[in-house]
Amino acid sequence: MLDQIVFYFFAALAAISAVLVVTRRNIVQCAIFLITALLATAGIFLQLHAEFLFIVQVILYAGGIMVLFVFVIMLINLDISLHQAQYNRQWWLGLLLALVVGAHLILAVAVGRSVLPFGEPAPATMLEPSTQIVGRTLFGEYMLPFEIASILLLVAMIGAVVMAKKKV
Amino acid sequence: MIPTSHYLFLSLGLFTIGIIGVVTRRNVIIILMSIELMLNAVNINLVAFSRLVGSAEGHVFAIFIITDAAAEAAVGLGIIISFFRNRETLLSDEMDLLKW
Amino acid sequence: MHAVIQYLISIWVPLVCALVIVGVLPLVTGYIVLMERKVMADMQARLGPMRVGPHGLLQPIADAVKLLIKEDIIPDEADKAIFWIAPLISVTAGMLAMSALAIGPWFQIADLNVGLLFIVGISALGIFGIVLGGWSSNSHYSLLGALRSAAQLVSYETAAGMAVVGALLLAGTLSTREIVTAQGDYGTWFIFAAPVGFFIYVVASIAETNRAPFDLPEAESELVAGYMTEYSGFRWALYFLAEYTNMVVVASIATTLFLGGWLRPFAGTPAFNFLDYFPSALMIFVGAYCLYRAPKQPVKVQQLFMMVLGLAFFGVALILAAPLIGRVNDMLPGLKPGLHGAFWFLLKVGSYIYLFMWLRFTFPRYRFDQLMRLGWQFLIPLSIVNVMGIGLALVLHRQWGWSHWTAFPLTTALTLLVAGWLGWAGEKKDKEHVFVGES
Amino acid sequence: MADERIPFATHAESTVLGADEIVLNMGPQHPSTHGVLRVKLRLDGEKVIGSECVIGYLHRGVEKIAEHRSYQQFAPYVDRMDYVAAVSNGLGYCEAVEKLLGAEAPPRARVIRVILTELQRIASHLFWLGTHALDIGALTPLFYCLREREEILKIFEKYCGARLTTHAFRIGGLQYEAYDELEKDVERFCKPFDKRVDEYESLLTENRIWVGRTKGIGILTAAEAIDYGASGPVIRASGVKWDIRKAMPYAAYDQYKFEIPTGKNGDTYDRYIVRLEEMRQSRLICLQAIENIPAGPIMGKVGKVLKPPPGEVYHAIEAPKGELGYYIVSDGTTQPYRVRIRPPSLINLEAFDKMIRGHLVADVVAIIGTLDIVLGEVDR
Repeated sequence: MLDQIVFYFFAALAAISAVLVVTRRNIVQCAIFLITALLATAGIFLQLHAEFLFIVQVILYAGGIMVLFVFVIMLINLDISLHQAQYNRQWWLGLLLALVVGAHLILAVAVGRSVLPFGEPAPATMLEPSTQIVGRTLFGEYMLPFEIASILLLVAMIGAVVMAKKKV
Repeated sequence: MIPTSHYLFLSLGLFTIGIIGVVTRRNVIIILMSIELMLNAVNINLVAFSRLVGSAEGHVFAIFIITDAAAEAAVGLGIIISFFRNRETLLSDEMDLLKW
Repeated sequence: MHAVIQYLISIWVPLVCALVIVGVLPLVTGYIVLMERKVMADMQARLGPMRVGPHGLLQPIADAVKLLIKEDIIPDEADKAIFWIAPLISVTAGMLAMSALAIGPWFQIADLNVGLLFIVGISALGIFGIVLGGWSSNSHYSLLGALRSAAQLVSYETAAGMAVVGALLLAGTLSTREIVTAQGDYGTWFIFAAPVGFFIYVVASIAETNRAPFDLPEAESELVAGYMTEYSGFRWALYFLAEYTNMVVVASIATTLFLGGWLRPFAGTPAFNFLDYFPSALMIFVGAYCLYRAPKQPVKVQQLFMMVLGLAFFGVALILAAPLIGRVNDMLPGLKPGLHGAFWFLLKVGSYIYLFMWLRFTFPRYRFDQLMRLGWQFLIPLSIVNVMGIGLALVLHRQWGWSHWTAFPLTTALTLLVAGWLGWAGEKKDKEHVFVGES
Repeated sequence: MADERIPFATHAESTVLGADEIVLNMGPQHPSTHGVLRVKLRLDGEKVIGSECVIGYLHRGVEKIAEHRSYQQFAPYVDRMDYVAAVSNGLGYCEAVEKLLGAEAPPRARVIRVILTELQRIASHLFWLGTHALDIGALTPLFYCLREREEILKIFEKYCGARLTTHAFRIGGLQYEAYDELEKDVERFCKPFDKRVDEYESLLTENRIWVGRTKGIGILTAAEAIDYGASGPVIRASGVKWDIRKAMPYAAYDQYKFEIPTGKNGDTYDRYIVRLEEMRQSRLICLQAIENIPAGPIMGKVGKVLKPPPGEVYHAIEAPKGELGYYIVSDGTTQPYRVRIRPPSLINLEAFDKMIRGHLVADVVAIIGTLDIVLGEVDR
């Protein structure tokens, strides 16, 4: 029961915040709602007993990436952008296409639900304690992808520095 | 217990909202944020499946995706900053020149 | 009897702890502020607050009342909703972070298996309160303060995180409770195994909590009051509360990781068992001092207050002494680690905060570029070397069978060597980089 | 690109990154501009590429007031210029008028004048040190400095009843006879004072952060300092051995032995060292002076109504902040025809723009502090 309350609460929070992210006019508010959505997702991770992922989400996503976003927004926040048109001229086409994609996906899940074991409740205690298991998997089986990911981060870091440098 | 399909529906919902944001908004930062939203939706999916199957691989992939999101945000914001410095705008439909 | 206590501990202790944190922490913060003012006064040859209550002991309450009834000014051009909510974010993050702290084996709300990361991560969210508050005030000084704060926090969190990683390597767990237990099993606190890591954490935690000499975001001589410039009344007090809560949080992390948490000094050595009497003795000393000062108070009410205070300390001493009596200890076996653990933990946290204050009143303030250079060119490389050093020591110790006494001093010496080199290189670079004004 | 048409205030955040150059107003109500100085800074990021000091917020027309007061009536007004060093102001004015009158203060008066002005120099430097350290972020030195300054102010209070705007001297001599324990009080203050200076040094001189914040900041070379007409510790820190007490001795300074401390690099750190050393030298002068205070009258031969012969005079003294000069023109009446005051703070402040260029915003407070300006004197 508690589990369900937690899930639906966070799911509703995430969905509402997500809608607000794409509809708010003020970009700072968008960022705040994105943070809310990310934290709600983190709550869902916790409800799924993925503690490590929960904390990674909080530290990296909410605490790291979003700080970067907010930082940049504050550096280049233009009051003018509040008074400009917020949507593309072809927004209706985009919306339509996006909805079609969404409908497709939802259809796929809805159809697949009867075939795949989706509907069954997820087993409760398969992944405990998850931190150790994640660590073993990450540094055992997925060692190479892990290293590649770290190289990706390095490349991104250098790229970002070069991009944002003032005088090249 | 919550059926896995509910996680999937949530994930799909967030993903679709993200797509809507990407294709309809003009402000590049909001577009970037919508992409983050989509990546996030995928993460929910991965973790829910991971729970269903009872393995940690979904978690591992979610971590990779978060890494990716971090890299993407860093480079994306770097581009936005240098773009802004040159053009004083944040609108995607004004980014229509390959060179200036 | 035993089962009842187990039940109480499992359900009610977390709840009570949560209530205590939310309810009492503001008061504790007030008294930390009082302590800061008293310490500052002592270092500056003054008396500090003396008017409200004997020796200014009721000053925090007076301050709180004053702040509560002050007008809450919101600037016209401010983004009202964000301006309103920003201080709450900071305070909430700080208080939430405390939920995973283990103040002694009894007092803990939740023992997460990612406990330490939880504390670090959640307390880092407090930065949003600062950044959004600074932005929404719509003032230059606020915005600059907020940006500085964000940049500073992000920079130093890396170093702090790496220092934490070093200690985590030693502990092999993320749960705050097990980290302390690991130090007990180890026989020594991690500060002795990784002194450089502790040093890095001290510096980085001062910078993270925006305290002098790293208080650039609120440097009053440059940015007036930084992100808090436009705040007043209780909203301003909330920022203050957040700052001091964060201080308590970083002090608790340092205590848990490096100073042995709730463990008594020399916990494993029976020869030092007399230290068990220290808590009671200290309380009796403080109580006796209160009673000694009581007749010297000018007002009757203050005399009475001091008397009551002194007696209260005696009472606390009694409670702390209770588990030392054999029969009581047999009846309630958890009492001694619970109470004494909390005492030692709080004592260590208090000492750490005292260190903060000491540094604040001794040092001038860094300039922003110097601060960044210190963070990126000295602390972060050093923290990485520190992690590698600890890893090396662990390999030497666990795989090659070296003893503690050779492995850890060796790697510490190596790390210090690197630190010296980094410092020397930085100095040299500074000299080449002499600022000359444009002509 | 900063839009010239849009005033700075409405430009808001957009300029933080977008602009090549932004203008930041510091003051007049900024906590560390020492009163009501307003500095307009042109910034490139955090780097200062230009500055303009806007002064006059404390202008009271002191020089104009002088034209409507008799010579003696004007004397208390000069105390209100550099209110941190009122005694020195009074000394300069009194000696200038004495020069105009052709009168001289008796030896006893001169020695007591030296004692009081040197104490005032110490007090002024102490106050400077405390606030300068506070600007750079060190809280504690301020209280130590104020503790010692308090003792000096107590001596002033005992002597003339006032602590800040003392009006201690009178044209032709002293306002009051020295009280009985003056020598003892001065000795009691001076004897342990060098230990106190060591105490401040232990807090700051070798502190890495302090050195990092002050060394190489606001460099003024000797040639530049002379060009700007800088004086006092500012020029001495640049390596120029210029002290009016030695160059053109007044009062009784020719009787005492003391050194002129000088710096090498002319940066903020050197000015700090020079001022600390000056405090020590002042202490030595005081100690020498109290050893032998000649007996005799405290007032020279000047009439009740001062009517200097027509003519003009310039007299400068070494005030704590630099050369404090009075140029007085008399037309033979009881009121000066014109008084022009050369305030050291104002002239030193002119070097500010030179010193700040290329430094960061945070250095602005350090440089304003190191110039040791008092706005009462700058604006007059």
